[in-house]
Amino acid sequence: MMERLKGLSTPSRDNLVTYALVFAAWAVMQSLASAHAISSSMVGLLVPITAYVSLAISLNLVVGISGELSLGHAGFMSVGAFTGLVVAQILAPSVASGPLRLLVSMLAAGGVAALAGLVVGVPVMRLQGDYLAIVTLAFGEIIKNLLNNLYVGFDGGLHLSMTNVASLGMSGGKVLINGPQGAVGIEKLSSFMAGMLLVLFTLLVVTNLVNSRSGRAIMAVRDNRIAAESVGIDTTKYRLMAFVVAAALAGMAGALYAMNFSSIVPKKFDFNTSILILVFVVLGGMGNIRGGIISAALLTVLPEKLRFIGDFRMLIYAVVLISVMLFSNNAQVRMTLDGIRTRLARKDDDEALADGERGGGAHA
Amino acid sequence: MGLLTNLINGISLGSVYAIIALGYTMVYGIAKMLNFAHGDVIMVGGYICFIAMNNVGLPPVVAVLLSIVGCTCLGIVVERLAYKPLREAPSLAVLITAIGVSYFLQNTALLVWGADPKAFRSVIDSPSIKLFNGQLTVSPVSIVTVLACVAIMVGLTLFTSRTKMGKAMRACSEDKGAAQLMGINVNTTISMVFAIGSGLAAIAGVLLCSTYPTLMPTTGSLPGIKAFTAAVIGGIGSIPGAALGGVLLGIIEIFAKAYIGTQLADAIVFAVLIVVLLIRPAGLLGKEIHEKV
Amino acid sequence: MAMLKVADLNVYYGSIHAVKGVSFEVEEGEIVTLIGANGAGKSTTLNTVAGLLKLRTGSIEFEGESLVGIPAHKMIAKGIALCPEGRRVFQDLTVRDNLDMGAFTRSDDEVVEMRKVVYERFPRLRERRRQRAGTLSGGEQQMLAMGRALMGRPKLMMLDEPSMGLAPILVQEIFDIVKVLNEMGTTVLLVEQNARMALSIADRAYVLETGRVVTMGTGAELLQDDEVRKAYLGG
Amino acid sequence: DSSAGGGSASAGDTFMIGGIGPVTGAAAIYGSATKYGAQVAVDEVNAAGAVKMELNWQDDEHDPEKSVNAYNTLKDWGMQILVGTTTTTPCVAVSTETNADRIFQLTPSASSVNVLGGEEIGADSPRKDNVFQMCFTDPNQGTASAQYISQQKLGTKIAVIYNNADAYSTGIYQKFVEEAGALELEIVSTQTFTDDQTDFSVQVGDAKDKGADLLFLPIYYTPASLILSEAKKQGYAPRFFGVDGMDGILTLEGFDTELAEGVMLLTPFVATAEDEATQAFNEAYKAASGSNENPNQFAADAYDCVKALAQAIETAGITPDMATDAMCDALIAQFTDPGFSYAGLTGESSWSVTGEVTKTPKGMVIEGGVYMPLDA
Amino acid sequence: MPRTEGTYKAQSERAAGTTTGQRPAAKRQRTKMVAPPNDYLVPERDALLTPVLECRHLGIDFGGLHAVEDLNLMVGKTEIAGLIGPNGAGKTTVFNLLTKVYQPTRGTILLDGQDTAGMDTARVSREGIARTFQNIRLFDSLSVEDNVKIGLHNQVSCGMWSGIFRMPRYWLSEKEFHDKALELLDVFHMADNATDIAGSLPYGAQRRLEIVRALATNPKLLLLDEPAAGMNPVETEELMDNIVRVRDRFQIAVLLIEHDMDLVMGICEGIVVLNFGRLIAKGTPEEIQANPQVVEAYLGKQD
Ligand SMILES: Nc1ncnc2c1ncn2[C@@H]1O[C@H](COP(=O)(O)OP(=O)(O)OP(=O)(O)O)[C@@H](O)[C@H]1O
Ligand SMILES: Nc1ncnc2c1ncn2[C@@H]1O[C@H](COP(=O)(O)OP(=O)(O)OP(=O)(O)O)[C@@H](O)[C@H]1O
Ligand SMILES: [Mg+2]
Ligand SMILES: [Mg+2]
Repeated sequence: MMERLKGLSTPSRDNLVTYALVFAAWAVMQSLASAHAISSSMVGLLVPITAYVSLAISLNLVVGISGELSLGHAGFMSVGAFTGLVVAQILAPSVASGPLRLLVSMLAAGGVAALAGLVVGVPVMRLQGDYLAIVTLAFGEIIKNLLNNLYVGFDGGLHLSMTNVASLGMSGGKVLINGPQGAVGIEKLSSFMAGMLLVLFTLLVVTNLVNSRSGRAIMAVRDNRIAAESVGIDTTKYRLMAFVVAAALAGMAGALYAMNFSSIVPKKFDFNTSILILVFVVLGGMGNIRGGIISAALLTVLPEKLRFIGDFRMLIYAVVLISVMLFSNNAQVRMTLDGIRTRLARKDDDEALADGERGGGAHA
Repeated sequence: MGLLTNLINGISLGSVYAIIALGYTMVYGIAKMLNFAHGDVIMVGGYICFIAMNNVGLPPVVAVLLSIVGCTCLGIVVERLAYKPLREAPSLAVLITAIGVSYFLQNTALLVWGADPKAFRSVIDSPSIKLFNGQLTVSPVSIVTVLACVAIMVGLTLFTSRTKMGKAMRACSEDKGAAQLMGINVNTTISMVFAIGSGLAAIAGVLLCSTYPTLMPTTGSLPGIKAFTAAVIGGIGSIPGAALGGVLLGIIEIFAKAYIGTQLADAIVFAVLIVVLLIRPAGLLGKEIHEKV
Repeated sequence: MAMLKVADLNVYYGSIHAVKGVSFEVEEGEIVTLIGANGAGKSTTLNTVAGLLKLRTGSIEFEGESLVGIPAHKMIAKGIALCPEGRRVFQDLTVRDNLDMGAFTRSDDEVVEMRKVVYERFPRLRERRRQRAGTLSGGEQQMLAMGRALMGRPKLMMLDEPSMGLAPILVQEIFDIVKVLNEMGTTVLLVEQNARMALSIADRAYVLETGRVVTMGTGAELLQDDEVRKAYLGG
Repeated sequence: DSSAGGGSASAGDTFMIGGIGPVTGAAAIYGSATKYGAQVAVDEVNAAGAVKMELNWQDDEHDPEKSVNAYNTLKDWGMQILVGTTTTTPCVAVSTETNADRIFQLTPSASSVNVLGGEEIGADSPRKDNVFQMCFTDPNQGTASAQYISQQKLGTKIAVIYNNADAYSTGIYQKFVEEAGALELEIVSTQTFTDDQTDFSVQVGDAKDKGADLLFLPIYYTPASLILSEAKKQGYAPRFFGVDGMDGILTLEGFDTELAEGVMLLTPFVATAEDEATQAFNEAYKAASGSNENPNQFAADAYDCVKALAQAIETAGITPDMATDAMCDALIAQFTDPGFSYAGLTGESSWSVTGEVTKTPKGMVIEGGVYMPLDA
Repeated sequence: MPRTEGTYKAQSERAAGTTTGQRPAAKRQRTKMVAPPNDYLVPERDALLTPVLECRHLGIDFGGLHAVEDLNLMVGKTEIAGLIGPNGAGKTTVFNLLTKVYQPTRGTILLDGQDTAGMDTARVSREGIARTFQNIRLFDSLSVEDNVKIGLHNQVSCGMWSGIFRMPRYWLSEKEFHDKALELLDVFHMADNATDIAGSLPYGAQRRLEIVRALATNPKLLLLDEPAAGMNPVETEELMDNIVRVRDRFQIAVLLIEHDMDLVMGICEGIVVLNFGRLIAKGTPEEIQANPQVVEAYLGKQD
């Protein structure tokens, strides 16, 4: 074990910092919430934040790590959301424990979303760049459109229809998904605890994947597809891997999200939501998982904290968004940041060097 | 007759998409950015025209010109303030900024013009043309839209392939540094691209609202996305492609609504996009550019 | 008075100090060459003179006029052309359109005339005039890049490694062209890896090492210089 | 500005009224209307002096997540009673929260049965006893429309265009079809659309091709205006019949009222009514919203919500210093009291234990750009 | 005007005259070439072994252009072969055909006796062809070590699940990756740069890293496209040593494209010359330099 710790590369050390950050945030929020020391508004945001953070992490796998611009992440979220709802409802009579039901429905959501990811991914992976982006956008819209036409009822058996509630042919029971009107009367199974566990799980999957043989292959394809092929990497396989894993994780987050509200409509998971998640990723710095986590949390809270400015709220949000992009990409600012980073890195290196010497001494 | 009616409706809708798509393609082709705020410039164009006609009482032609001028200026200003500082930035940063601009325009419109939709009165105020005893009607707006679409397409094609400025735009799109070495002022050229794109957006906005007479801050969003899809179907960056893609998309949408169902029309439109891209990865008229190894 | 006078030039990429106080001069009618190992800062220097990069401190004067702060697109009008490293031809334009771009600020008649001159120099370009530049071979692209720079009829032509990746017969030819150009009255500032060839045609040369000028002299002097021979000319 | 909330509640002599509805995004018209309507009523109540109220309106962008956020923000502010939410889907989510928190909720315009909950009215969730509606529940209008059309023999071949992404529209449509079947009305064409659609050429074309002589539009006025103009374009002139969502069509800026000539609708509120209360409301609303446009039925419903609350508070003797759950119970008791009714802009309203409102819609027809009573 | 070196000096002379003196002369001894039964040419030591590469009537068209036409080519098992020709002759295209970046229009490619028809780039790499690129293609944002580990992708196995859930397999494989990568980097004295970001390396180091990465795929045949481009003569000398060393150590064949005649004539055993997509000459360096057709089309008259 010691051996392993010592062998930690910089990225692994980086990951430890991220985990520490997440645990710290969890501990702080949990204790504040249980001491009623934070506002209802903040408490209400906790679950959505965990869902968005998970989504930002998983989208980072596609956009940052795999280097593909996906504009349809919300589509997978929505597949997961509705799958989760249906599974939770079906389980309701037989499984009494709420958390267990949530867990099973989230796993099912992840599975079905992964399947959707595969169905979408196989054709999509033939394309590149902006073409891939537009096709993921199209798939997001198609998924939304299909869900807008999906009617699901449960009366002991499951009924599906693509036309209307009447054609479900239900005998009593309950309509779970009512076409464009979505689902209502959802049992609120999600909790902050579940959300944090999902964040940690997502983080674990993504960071571990990135720092493995498969992850390197994914990044190789991103950096230079032709070179990756030339060293024998099946580029389609690894692009698809990133895409499907991200879809599965998005599906789980979708289920968590949906089961936090008692009503949900397919329209919620449209292009704008996909963009919202993308904004988290880009603002946090592409491929920078920790940055994505922080920006997802901040940007979910920001519009709520801006409520005091009333009608100008969304306008200010837009201005903030543009300003941040302009600021963070400003050459002058970049240079300063670079300077700071090199200085820090140098310090890091010095430390590492010192460590190394110490280590070497011990062996001698 | 139903078929013909649907075809006419499809071409009419498609021509609106085509004009929007031409603006998209123009900006994408040269500035290499997905300008998601394009749809909102359309909306602004619609409002300017509406205000000029309804509140100021200007004649339609003047209102349209005013709207073109207004949007052109808006395009240049937005480019200068929001996009120009990002010339060296990664394309995703520009994309997100464009989305910010889109939110900004929508919410500004909301504050300035209110949430209530406006009923847009068509700029072409003559009755529908009736054929076959009134079984078939063609609205004059549709005819104007189709003509405008063709004119714009031809004009843009000639401009980019024949004129010096047009070629300079293509040079800038590839390598800004090398273009500068040729004596091309990259900033002016890109401003020009946005000016043209936004001017087209104004025309598109006026025609869109004349065909579907409602105007609100979100009016441009969905047509924007559809037109973007059209541009990709045609081969993004290709001018005739944008026109072709737009018209095809309109026809497909109307036919899908008429013969398959209004509910699935959007799914079908997007499915067609995917099928087209799978068969021709660079769109119908797009050139597939293989990276030389 | 020197045509181009660069004094104490300092250029940074972010926090990387790439050019550290370089000074040199080019007299009208000369061929001056900058040689040095990879990463010595040669391209950075040329790009800064051409206005593509911003300098931190120092001065650049062309015909007695400061070039600091003048944007790159105004250089060609002043008579300065740069044929950049790595060719950077416009991949998506045809060979002919590429050439035309080189004379962007010129009148149409001049374009036609210069095109003729370039085609004469590079018959291969005439042959391929309708081909997309992106599909040309490396050497063909280099010819195109030079041809394109010629189109603007510059007074000072800066060439960044024009012989890179060219067949021996063409290397010879490129250097011949440089000489001919020079004889026709164009002043040349040449950056080369092929130090032997460069020195043999250069009136004067500067040797750069990690962002600094370490030696200077006439081409012939440096060819004989032991240090230079050992470091840059090989056995 | 009343929306500039966020501060903590003022001393115990004022009722803290929260309001939620979209004031940005595509559904902003509905939220803005309710916001200003409610504000007018609050100002009136405060001027009258018996009850003191403070209104804090929060935006929800017509999104359940944002709506719950808005609700939590209002809770932090000290909200005691909720007027909202304006739109249905968010309202389902928020009513679950108010139910759990025991905060009394009266929605001006969220019309689906799921807002209220309860098996007996066909909802998919149990009755949330603290939630009441000011607008009709969807089903009632559908039934009433079919009966009216049948009684007056307005059409023989009927076409319907409805928004199936909208609980309101779908709800009315379903009841309409049911009742039409019972009354043996022939429905020849049924077409749907979803939000954001602006092209109605296919839907109108179908009705035209099927030879429908009456087009029933259980939808809001914005799409209705597009359908009217499309019909004109196609040279198709059936009888148009709408519901309360159609109200507002005449106030649409730039709308060619000629298009709406002869359109019939059932609505509890018409802004052009001559009565004093409506006229006064129009003026106050214009002042509050800073626009020239007349209020629509959403605004009137929100106004009535606040006024009905004020009346209930006075009648039941509720005081602002009561705990919210006690206040909630008292208001429930008051609203479900068979003797309680409220007469406002949208007519005489009373409530059942299911939370539904009972009031009579008026039949109207547009003639010469104004509403004329149908039965007159 | 005097040509760079007058003529290309014979190897022995160059070795003797060198000032650096670090070049082991023995490694650059001229190989005796023999003609196999057909008219191909391979080093004598490889004559009885299956050639690592054999192309028969290879050709590809781009539109109307016959970029490569009826090319017959053979590379012996441990040969260092040169592919030269004027710009645009089709040399890089030949590499692209061999590595299936382009599918050939005509002809057969045999790798170690096996027909590669229908294979894609990745498959060909697994079968044993590795390459570098005319314009460097590294994984710029990754570390030097990661670049090599990616080259080792098919040499070490570890599935996605093992990676995500950190099974024992993962730890074993990572150790193997690390050790092998450092071992390979060491061949080019780059182990110290293991943690540097590839894109930030100096140009020469990037070229070397590309070769290391190619070697990591455990190839039978290494294709180098203008490895000395942009290098000065001193750096080129060092590169020549490295290429020979790699061949000797890994016992593989090398086929290289280069315009630097010092390098080509210095280390290549057999050379083929292309012009307009067609083979115009093949032979030893001496034969090629004496071939008038090659002199006219490619080398230029030396005065
Ligand atoms: N865009 C850049 N960003 C950061 N550093 C750079 C950039 N371009 C060059 N450098 C660094 O600046 C220094 C000088 O580079 P430059 O390209 O000027 O060298 P050069 O002499 O032209 O070398 P070569 O012979 O390889 O062309 C090098 O250390 C290089 O790594
Ligand atoms: N994808 C392509 N489409 C069209 N023509 C091509 C393509 N790739 C290469 N060519 C043409 O094929 C010919 C051979 O090109 P190639 O790149 O193989 O030359 P090369 O011998 O490597 O030259 P250099 O030494 O300059 O690199 C050139 O004329 C080039 O223009
Ligand atoms: Mg250089
Ligand atoms: Mg080549």
